Amino acid sequence: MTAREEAKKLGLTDLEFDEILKILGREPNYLELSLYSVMWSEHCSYKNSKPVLKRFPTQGPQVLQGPGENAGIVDIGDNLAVAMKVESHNHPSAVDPYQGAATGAGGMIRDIFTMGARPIALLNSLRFGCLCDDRTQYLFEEAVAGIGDYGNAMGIPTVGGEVYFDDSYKENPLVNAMCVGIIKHDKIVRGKAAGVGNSVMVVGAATGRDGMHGASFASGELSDDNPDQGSPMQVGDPFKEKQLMEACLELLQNDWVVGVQDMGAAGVVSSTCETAARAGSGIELDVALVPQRDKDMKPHEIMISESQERMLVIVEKGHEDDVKKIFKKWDLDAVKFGTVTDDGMLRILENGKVVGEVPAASLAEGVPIVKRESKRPVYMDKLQIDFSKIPVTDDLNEVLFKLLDSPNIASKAIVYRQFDQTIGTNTVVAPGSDAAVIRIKGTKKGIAVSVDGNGYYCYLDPYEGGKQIVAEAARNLVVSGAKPLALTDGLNFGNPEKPEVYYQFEKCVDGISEVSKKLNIPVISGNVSFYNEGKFSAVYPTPIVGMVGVLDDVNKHCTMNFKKQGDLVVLLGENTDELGGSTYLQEVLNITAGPAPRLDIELEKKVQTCCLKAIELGLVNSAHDVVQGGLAVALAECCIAGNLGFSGEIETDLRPDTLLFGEGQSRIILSLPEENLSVLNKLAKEIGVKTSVLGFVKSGGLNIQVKQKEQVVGKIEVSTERIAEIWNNAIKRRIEK
Amino acid sequence: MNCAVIQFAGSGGDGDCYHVCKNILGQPVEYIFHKETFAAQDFDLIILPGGASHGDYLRPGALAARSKVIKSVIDAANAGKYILGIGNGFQILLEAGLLPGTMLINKDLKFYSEDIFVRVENNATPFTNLYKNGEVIRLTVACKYGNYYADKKTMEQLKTQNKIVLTYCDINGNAAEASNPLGSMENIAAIANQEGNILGLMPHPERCAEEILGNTDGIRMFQSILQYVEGGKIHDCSRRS
Amino acid sequence: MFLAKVFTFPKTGVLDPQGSAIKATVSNIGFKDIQDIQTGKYYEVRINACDVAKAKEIMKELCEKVLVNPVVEDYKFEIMEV
Amino acid sequence: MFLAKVFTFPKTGVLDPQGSAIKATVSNIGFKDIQDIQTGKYYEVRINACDVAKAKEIMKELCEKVLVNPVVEDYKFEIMEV
Ligand SMILES: Nc1ncnc2c1ncn2[C@@H]1O[C@H](COP(=O)(O)OP(=O)(O)O)[C@@H](O)[C@H]1O
Ligand SMILES: [Mg+2]
Repeated sequence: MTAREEAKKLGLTDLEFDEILKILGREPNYLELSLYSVMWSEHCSYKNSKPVLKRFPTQGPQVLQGPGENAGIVDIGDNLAVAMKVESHNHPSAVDPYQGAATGAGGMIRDIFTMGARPIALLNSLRFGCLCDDRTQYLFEEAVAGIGDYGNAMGIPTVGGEVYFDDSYKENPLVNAMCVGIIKHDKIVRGKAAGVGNSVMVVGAATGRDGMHGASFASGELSDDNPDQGSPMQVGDPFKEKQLMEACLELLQNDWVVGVQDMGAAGVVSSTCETAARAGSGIELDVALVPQRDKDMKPHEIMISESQERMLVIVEKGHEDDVKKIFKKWDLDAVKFGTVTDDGMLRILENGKVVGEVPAASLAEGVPIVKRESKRPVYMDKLQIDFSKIPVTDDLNEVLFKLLDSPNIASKAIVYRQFDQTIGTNTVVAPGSDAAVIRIKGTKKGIAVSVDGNGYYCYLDPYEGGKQIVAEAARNLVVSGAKPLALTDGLNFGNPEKPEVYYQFEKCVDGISEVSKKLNIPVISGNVSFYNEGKFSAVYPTPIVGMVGVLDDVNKHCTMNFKKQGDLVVLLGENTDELGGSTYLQEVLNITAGPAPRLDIELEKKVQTCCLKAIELGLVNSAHDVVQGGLAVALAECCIAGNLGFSGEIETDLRPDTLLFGEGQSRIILSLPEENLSVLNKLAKEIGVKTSVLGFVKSGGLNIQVKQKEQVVGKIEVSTERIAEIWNNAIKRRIEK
Repeated sequence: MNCAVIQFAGSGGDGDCYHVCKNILGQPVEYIFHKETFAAQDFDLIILPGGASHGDYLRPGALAARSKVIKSVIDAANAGKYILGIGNGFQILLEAGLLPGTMLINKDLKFYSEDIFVRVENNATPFTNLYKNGEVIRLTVACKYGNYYADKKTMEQLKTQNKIVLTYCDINGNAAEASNPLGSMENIAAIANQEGNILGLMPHPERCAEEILGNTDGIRMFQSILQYVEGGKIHDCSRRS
Repeated sequence: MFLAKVFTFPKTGVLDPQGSAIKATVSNIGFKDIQDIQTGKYYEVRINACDVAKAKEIMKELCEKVLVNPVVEDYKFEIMEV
Repeated sequence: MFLAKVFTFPKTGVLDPQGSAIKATVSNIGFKDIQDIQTGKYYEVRINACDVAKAKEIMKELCEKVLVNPVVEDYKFEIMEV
């Protein structure tokens, strides 16, 4: 076979092969080709997405580390900072949901402690097909168990996440993990191989043939004849990773550590070429020195294996034994297998003999960027309908029951109960409210974190959907009393070679960028996962956003549950005439139709400013944003969470179903003692936000009367007990056989 | 009161116990690494923390119970020191033979993390003397293997000797299947050894010791031990942080 | 009635973290002659079937659909009449 | 070198939550002929020993000290030279 044919078999294009010839000035050997094939795969190189990702705003006085490192870092004051990142493990999770999800969480955690930060919280974002399907139930239960077992064994609390079910994810579920760590400004470590003569070491687990070509696997569509599925699945070892984490955090206290990099996708090759490229240096290494678990491994196998729980460590020459000593304490190996050079080459030896040699930067950054065609999908225009033709449902109680019974709206306690939420004794607000709140020991501060996405909105309108998810993530932090600081994104899309998919990708990024810029919440890290496709179509375009915010006084955090009978319930923002994209249309009336709700960024900003201020001033007892299911569901959630009720009359020009179940943006429900109303109104007026009193908190049930010109045109009258029962058991009911 | 927190390989709750002893209780506390030994006379209270030592491989607590430090723990127990095993620490005590019985996987086979209610069955212990008998308190559980099991004879002994210290119950103190999500025999949440100086419990009192975390029911367990050791000195320190 | 004894074990090349951790502990506590430990699962299944062939068929399906994770595990079973 | 195959299984009368749960699931998904499922563990241990007797002795100690939980498990092993 010629080298060109071999290249093709490894997934490299003709153009890419020509580029390699140009770089090397000769034909690459098989080892070298393997390196290019994994490093130039979409998963490692971002060749399809790089130009678009440049549109993200990534700067701000609070940003200490933007995209380009293992994780982004944002300042929270007091010499402290938060490191965070999202990562996907979609394809492995489709093959083995338990191990796929577990190793996804594991890789994410490594990215955080690699920066020198101690992981303090995990979140996740999950998408599956309809729960009516047996395979989906299996994927769902196993993925949740995998994430749980890994995080639980690591001793890191899982404090948040999201789960959605939709047929579009049936064959290609999405499993994204997010990790948040805390670090002192002066302890930040970067992934750099600097200083000629310094030692390059591999620490942690031995290398086996696991997940060979995993990076390329993640860069193609799932299919039954995928050859990569023949190579062993990566199996997570949370115990080893816990030891590795403690060892690394101990190691990183020393100033003779030059750089550290996680060995994730494309293991040895990606970590060595990326650290060298960042420092503008080269690395010479001997694969025979890498501890091996399997027999007779070939140089290319050692270079591209994706065995988990390993790290690359670069230390000043002479400190190798210090490294070994630390790792021995944690029962881990640390072996020197290379040296930093100044010639920019990644030189690979086997028992002292050179077996491959390529410019390190060419692997890390030299991929020819692919310019993709982008085309507005025709379905977008077809999904616009005239809502006035849809009759208003008479039995609004029944609609509410159905919505609360939708797995996408129902309680996710059955999921997060499987995650240790409180280890670390920092969890102030556990899963179940809008955002998690975590106190920072030794300070008065807290942080709030949330992860949000809405594939359905993004499907109906990628640009508005992109805008909406940033706004929603920020709103979730704000209702918890935190000021949003920065975000990390996970961009899950179909095959980028399809112009319609690329259009969705571009527009979502534009939407995210727009709101992130206007709300001053820069993007500091992220991940792109393409080729998420079933047999017939791509998954919904599913960008997700993980966001962190700060509370200067963690005692002033706020939660969504109604707290006191007699409290007034006030709406910040305005009800709008938007029914498109609602869960009501989609799941109750079976109408998939847009437009998705519009986001007015200026209004959103004002609503958030007002809410945050009201919480800081201690005016309110609860705050909750209105999202899926609209106003009625939001009120129901406040009642269920507080085991209280609500009674109110709402005067409106809107259809009662639009008022109750429409998903218009920029709305927040507050509850507060009556005597605080005037201060709130004054505040809202100054900022320019509308407030309206919806009713008051009472015991017993949820009663809403919708009135037009004093006439009752619709009502909801249900007991809190009943709606709680439905909402709590919706998922359980479906998976219990 | 001199406290020690053992760090087993893979312990996750060691920092939480250390924090409570030091910052909430205000007592001197030291970590002891599992590869080390210690002298019984140096400590009054020895805590085996929660987490997943050795990744819960083989059986939870099984591998940790074979650590070097365990010999010192046994010596300390024999010397009458107070030993508190929480969650995984309880499992280690069982595997080390310091407490009778074993833990099976939870009845629904899943990890279970939530606040639950327990009833104080015996307050005449060094660990519970600041609670009332029959009192219902709220604590956090977080475990996959919290389904306590013992053979008939052991169970009889535990009962007749009054060594069942806490049991799962509902908010009113009634035992019911629904309030025992782990499935443990006789609703057992905590047991003590015959001599009464060793307590193993599945819920995590150290996570319920501060107002900001929304629950202070657990701090009294630590205060009980302090009072027992130092005789009569009780301070309400739950509000400090 | 038939009794099937099923063993599962990690596929070749697949990591067995549990086995390695147990091996490390037993070495530490003085079992010097233990070279390697691999962990798997064991099931005893009682089946109503008219003959061995039928029982085998049921077991194969049960293993593949429920008991075994084919991505990371291999399995074997033995069947006897009881 | 010897290879020991070790099986553990629940003692008579001891609850086997995993077995019961799997049994319930398989009945629900249509395995009507499965009467009972019991779960245990399976280990393959490689031992350096001069003869079978010695290997047996080591294995017995290993099972009793580490691999088996005597409160709830019984065990058996087979040894072969490899
Ligand atoms: N969608 C994105 N938005 C912002 N930054 C991104 C995005 N995707 C990737 N990045 C950045 O590119 C770098 C490489 O990402 P990635 O390959 O996912 O990391 P890893 O090597 O840990 O898998 C990281 O610094 C990441 O933060
Ligand atoms: Mg919300």
